[in-house]
Amino acid sequence: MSGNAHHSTPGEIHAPAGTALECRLRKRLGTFDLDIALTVPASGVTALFGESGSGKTSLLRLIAGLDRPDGGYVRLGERMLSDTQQKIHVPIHRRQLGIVFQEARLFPHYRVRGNLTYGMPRSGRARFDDLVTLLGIGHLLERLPGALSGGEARRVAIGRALLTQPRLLLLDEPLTGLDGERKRELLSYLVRLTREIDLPVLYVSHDTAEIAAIADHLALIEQGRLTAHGQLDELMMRLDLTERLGGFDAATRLRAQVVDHDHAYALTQVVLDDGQTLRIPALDQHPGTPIRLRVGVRDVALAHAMPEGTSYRNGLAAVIDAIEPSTQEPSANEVRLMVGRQRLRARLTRQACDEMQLAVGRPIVALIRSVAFDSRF
Amino acid sequence: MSGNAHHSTPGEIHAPAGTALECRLRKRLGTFDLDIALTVPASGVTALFGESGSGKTSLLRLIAGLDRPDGGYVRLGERMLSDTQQKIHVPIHRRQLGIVFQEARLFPHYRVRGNLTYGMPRSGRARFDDLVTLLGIGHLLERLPGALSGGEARRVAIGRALLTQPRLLLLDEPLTGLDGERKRELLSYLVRLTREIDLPVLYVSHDTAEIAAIADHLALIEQGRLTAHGQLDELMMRLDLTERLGGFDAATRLRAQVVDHDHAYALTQVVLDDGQTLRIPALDQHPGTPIRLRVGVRDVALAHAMPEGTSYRNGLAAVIDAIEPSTQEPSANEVRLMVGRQRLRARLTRQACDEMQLAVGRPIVALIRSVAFDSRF
Amino acid sequence: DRADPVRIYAAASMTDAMNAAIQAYESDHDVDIVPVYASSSTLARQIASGAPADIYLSANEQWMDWLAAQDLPVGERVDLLRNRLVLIAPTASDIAGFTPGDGTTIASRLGDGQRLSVGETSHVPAGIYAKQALQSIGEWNALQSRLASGDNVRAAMALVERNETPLGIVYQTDAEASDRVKRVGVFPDDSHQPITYPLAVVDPTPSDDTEAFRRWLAGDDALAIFSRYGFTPVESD
Amino acid sequence: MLFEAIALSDAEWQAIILSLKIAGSAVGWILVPGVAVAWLLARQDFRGKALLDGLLHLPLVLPPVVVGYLLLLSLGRHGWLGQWLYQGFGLSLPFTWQGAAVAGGVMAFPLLVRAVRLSLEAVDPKLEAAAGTLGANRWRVLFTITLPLAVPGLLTGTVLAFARALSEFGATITFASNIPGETRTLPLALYTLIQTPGREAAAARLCVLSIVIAMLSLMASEWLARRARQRLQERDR
Amino acid sequence: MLFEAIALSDAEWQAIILSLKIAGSAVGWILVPGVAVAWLLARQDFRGKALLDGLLHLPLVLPPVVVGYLLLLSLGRHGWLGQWLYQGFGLSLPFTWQGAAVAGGVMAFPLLVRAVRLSLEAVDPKLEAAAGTLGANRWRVLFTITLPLAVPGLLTGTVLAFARALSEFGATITFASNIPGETRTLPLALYTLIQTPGREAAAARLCVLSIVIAMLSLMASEWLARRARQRLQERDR
Ligand SMILES: Nc1ncnc2c1ncn2[C@@H]1O[C@H](COP(=O)(O)OP(=O)(O)OP(=O)(O)O)[C@@H](O)[C@H]1O
Ligand SMILES: Nc1ncnc2c1ncn2[C@@H]1O[C@H](COP(=O)(O)OP(=O)(O)OP(=O)(O)O)[C@@H](O)[C@H]1O
Ligand SMILES: [Mg+2]
Ligand SMILES: [Mg+2]
Repeated sequence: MSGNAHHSTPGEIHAPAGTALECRLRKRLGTFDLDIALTVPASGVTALFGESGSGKTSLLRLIAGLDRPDGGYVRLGERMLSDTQQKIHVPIHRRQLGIVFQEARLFPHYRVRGNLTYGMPRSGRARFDDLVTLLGIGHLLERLPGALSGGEARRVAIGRALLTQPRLLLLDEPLTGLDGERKRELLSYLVRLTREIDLPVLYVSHDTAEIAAIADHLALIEQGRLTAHGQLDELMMRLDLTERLGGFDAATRLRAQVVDHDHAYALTQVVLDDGQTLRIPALDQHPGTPIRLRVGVRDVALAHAMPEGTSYRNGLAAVIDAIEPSTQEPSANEVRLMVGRQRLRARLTRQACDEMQLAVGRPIVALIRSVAFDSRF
Repeated sequence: MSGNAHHSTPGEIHAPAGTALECRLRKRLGTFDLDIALTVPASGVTALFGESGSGKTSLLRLIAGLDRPDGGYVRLGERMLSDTQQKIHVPIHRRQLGIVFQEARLFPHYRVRGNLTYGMPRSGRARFDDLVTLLGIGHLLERLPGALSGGEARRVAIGRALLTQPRLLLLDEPLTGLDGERKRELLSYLVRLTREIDLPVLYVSHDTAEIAAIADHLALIEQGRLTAHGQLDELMMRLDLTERLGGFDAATRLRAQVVDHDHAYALTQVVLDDGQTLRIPALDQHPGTPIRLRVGVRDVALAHAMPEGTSYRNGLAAVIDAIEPSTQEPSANEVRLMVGRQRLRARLTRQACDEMQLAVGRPIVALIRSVAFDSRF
Repeated sequence: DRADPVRIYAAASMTDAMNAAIQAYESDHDVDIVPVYASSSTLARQIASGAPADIYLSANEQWMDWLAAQDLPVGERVDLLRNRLVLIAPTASDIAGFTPGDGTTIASRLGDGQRLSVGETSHVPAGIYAKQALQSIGEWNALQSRLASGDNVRAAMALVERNETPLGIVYQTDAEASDRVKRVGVFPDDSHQPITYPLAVVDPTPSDDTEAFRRWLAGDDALAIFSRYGFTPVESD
Repeated sequence: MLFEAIALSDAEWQAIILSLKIAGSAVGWILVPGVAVAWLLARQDFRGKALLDGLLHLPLVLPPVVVGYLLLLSLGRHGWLGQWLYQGFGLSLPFTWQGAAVAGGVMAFPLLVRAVRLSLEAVDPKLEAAAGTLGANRWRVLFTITLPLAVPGLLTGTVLAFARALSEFGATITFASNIPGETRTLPLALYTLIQTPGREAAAARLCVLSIVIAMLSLMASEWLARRARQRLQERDR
Repeated sequence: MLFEAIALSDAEWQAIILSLKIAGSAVGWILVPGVAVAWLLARQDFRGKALLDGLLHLPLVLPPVVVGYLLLLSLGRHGWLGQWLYQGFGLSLPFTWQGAAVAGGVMAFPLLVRAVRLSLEAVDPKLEAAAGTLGANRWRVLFTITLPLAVPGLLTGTVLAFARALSEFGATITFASNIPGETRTLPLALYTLIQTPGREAAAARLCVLSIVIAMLSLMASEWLARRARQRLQERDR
């Protein structure tokens, strides 16, 4: 796309293969100044994380075409959606974006069914029933939005956006007001959706557990600027971001492969790439399936050797890679371990570090409780 | 109040000492049927928990006087707010309730300052500045609500309700859309508020971590009916509710007392009522202060004896009180321990239970990592 | 199937009399007469703009003159009827009868702050005549600021009927039709221009029916009917 | 006896039917342009917006007779627009019921536009934006979101316009004349009676008739509006 | 020369000032009752609501002259209400500018009520409820939430009412008569000129004057409305 050649940072022009959305946007709102360049990979969920008022919604609005940027461009795949220099501004309805707003914004004069089908192409019918069931709104189809509870309205708004079969999903805190179970179901549905039909998602959320569960990529926004951007796993390993990603129950994700199931105990055995194994709560996956395991930094204890007579079933031989004072918790150190070629983070009190005489390069056993694995996503 | 004598359940009439709100309400909304009798203790936070559409908002609306009940009454302290039999219906503005709605509902034609002071009595001025600082909305005071971000609007709504100096706070998912740090600050402010001026709070939330952090009492609502009600700690110990309270990272709260601070390691030593001690991240409390410690069921490991050479610094001598299969996690058992006269819950894989040959009545050591303590509230 | 109707554009104050005349005419002629009533000025302007009128009956000469000046084929003009200007009071009024200009002044019959109702003296025909009459009996200056003028005679009379004004100046025909007013006096005929109702055919190619009806209107049968409503025939002087 | 007293005369029926026909067509022809103009004024910014806004209020600001006169000047057979209409389409508006509908429509136009505009401005643009993100183009947004949500204003505007057209007198009698069976609507018939001394009873009958018709149309619109509101009713009424 | 052609005559000035005074007082006296009635109709349910709604639309539905006549019947010095007003307060409405203001106000009333009602109905009851929970009683809610949010309707209603009162003719001339310096407003002066042959130029002058005044008041209201809207503008316009 030669049309971009005039943009100031030519290095960013040739979007890396697999980029769904590329944008570089400037916008002034009162005293607030947004200036962000962002790429959203073609598959997977990109989380937009930042404190309240940092500019997340403003960015989404610019991408959606609800506001016009003061300068910059938005490109979706091969298509230029906005470009202030070329004076391009594709109208909202031709952008093929699915949007869930921070408020439900249901049409008060349409029944729930009408709201859901408003933007649904004919081909969407097949998914309608499934989605309605998943959202648990089957009994509400003939209601008017005025008679819905907060969470019900939110679910309809999500359904409405998903049924448009968009090329990109923009979700602005979509799951607020939903209860735990439903949230989990919807999150895993979203994950499946993005994987199955390669639908890129830009996902705004303040809920770090939600992001950790769903996101592949993370964009960190502070006061209208992008301050970090990349693979979620990578960012989580960066000790310098610990403070900024403070809300996150800091965690590591380990790559592993399903080996075997123990049906009696409802456990699954998985193997890491260096051959060590772990027992985790049963997964419904075939042996050989690659999976990711999320391990919270507070769920990893260290020992010089695997202790006897305890409830611990998982001990991973590891080597200490780095030790730094925690910026989140004054009493603790953040410890980075190498397990084979993967990194694993643990948080210990400084007292424990001293008493155990931990030092970089020393071998150690990482104790992880089976029940600590969050395998639900 | 003899006026209640005609109500069908005389046993509930004489509100227990320290009851702020007592109500018994019936209301039909379309096909939905609400029928709930609830008492809210005079101090502390009572959480209303239930899945989306279970009737939480409807109950709050009835208490606030926004809807008229089909039958029943609401009494706040000595004052009857609604009574269908006595044909009492105190208008909304004379109920002295502070309400945060599920949506922000700011007045679009008042600036933020005007919204905040709308219901503020003269005596509220003293708190104004503090609250504004706490909410981080100082720079927004001269803005109109149309120019606020979602989270900013929500904070203003909270401030507005808190500044009315109400006799009871009704909060309907007040913290959705707020980021982690702010959420924590607000939660601890709310806790302080309720403790200091004995302001009872009815708190609707889907966020179990939030509830666990703030609530003293829990009311569980399912399909318009109250299915459990009581001290949060008590309910959390009830293994039969584990499934219904599924969303909660099941946890125990231990009563303890501050003994000493270790400033070098930023640790605090606390003592349980049976004399055993724990080391936890530093607390800003004087020795002798009674505190509560929240211990997640997944954060408690068991050992026959305190293991050597590990990062564990806390081991509590305990006795196994009960073992039941977990309803939340098929691979696990829920184990209830007695530590002195306090109960403590742990969750282990069934395999670990079998291999360790755990049995009711056996002594055991409960291992709890110092970093696992959530002492921030 | 009947021939085209004859449309007569007549001043609104003629309504009842003209309706009666038409009814009589239609009863022994096989023709459809359509009366169109409005103020003379409105009718004149409409005819000037091409209204489908066959005959125009104006309540004063001014508008007939104006129409004739509009470069329109206004046919032969006949002064059809006369009317008189009278002073009226509510039926229950105790004002004794008198002849205006003959000693007793109208002003002396009006109480403090009371008004004399008339048609608007600049354009309503009855008002124009009233002004002339008041001028000629020398009361115009005294009464000019004490007039209550309506936009037609009927409105002026309504004020007297409702006893809002103790006196009013209207046509003889109006005074006779209402039983809520009584005649207090009649203005001398020479105190104002003669009140004539000119009639003219305004259709450039009048049909036979039109001509016949016009002739009938000027005839004795019609005059008899109009007299019943208080009009007087134009003396052939 | 009573029945006869209540039963309507042919002339009365004629006037009623004519009135309904004329007011109905008046509203009919201004509805689409009225909504379009209201939408323009509510949602677009353009040069000359203030001028357009001012122009369309003229019928409200000028006395109806003046509006009728201006209509006669422009749409009369000798008027610049009327000439074009007549030569191009053989359409002649003055002195026809279509002309009366035009007069009623012109007088009612500002009321319609104002009410619709007010409602359009109250429609939450957030919902329109949401519809846009669901792939609806401008027209679909207009017809599925904006207009349905502006129903209260559409109803109010329509009923105001209908009532105004139904009661229209000054512009109609000036532009379309007072022709029985063609343009003599209820208010014109009423006027004709009022002009005639002694016809108060008949006038009162027509007055009551007008009121009844207006009340019926008002109640119908209220009922529709109530239904529309009830559908959208949220929990906080 | 040119200046003289443009300069207004004393009579014109008088008519303008009188018109503004009368239209201004008309709007002034109906504003509070109009808003109150609109609020009643928008927010309350009571017996006879449909009747009240119908009654207040009467001035819209009846020809103005009829309304003027009905006013004379009730508010004239001998009318049932007028008698009471006169004996109790020495207040006499016919033939006074106050009477003209009453006539204008009555004619404008339905327009005001309709517009305000429309806006009141569009005010989100959720905000009113929220104000209630903050301790505001009905009155405070009304004055701090409901009315400020209904400003677009208040403005529209006021400007419609003002325009209507400014152009009021039929009811005014019937009830308050056409008295120079007292009740001869612009439309009455304009009407008088139109009805006088040969005064077209003077009529056109007044017509333009009316238009200018109306345009100015419209533009002022538009400007106020725009300001009010801009304040509330959310991000989705
Ligand atoms: N007007 C109405 N007509 C019919 N059903 C209604 C009406 N209002 C509410 N409901 C139903 O009542 C139930 C309770 O609603 P409520 O708003 O109290 O739920 P909630 O517990 O607050 O849920 P959420 O967490 O989603 O806000 C819901 O199932 C809702 O659909
Ligand atoms: N019209 C405006 N005028 C002035 N400031 C504005 C305007 N609109 C938005 N802002 C400011 O821009 C900043 C970014 O707003 P935005 O809605 O993008 O935040 P956000 O990251 O979505 O926050 P939240 O998580 O609270 O929804 C906020 O500080 C907000 O106050
Ligand atoms: Mg936002
Ligand atoms: Mg709710």
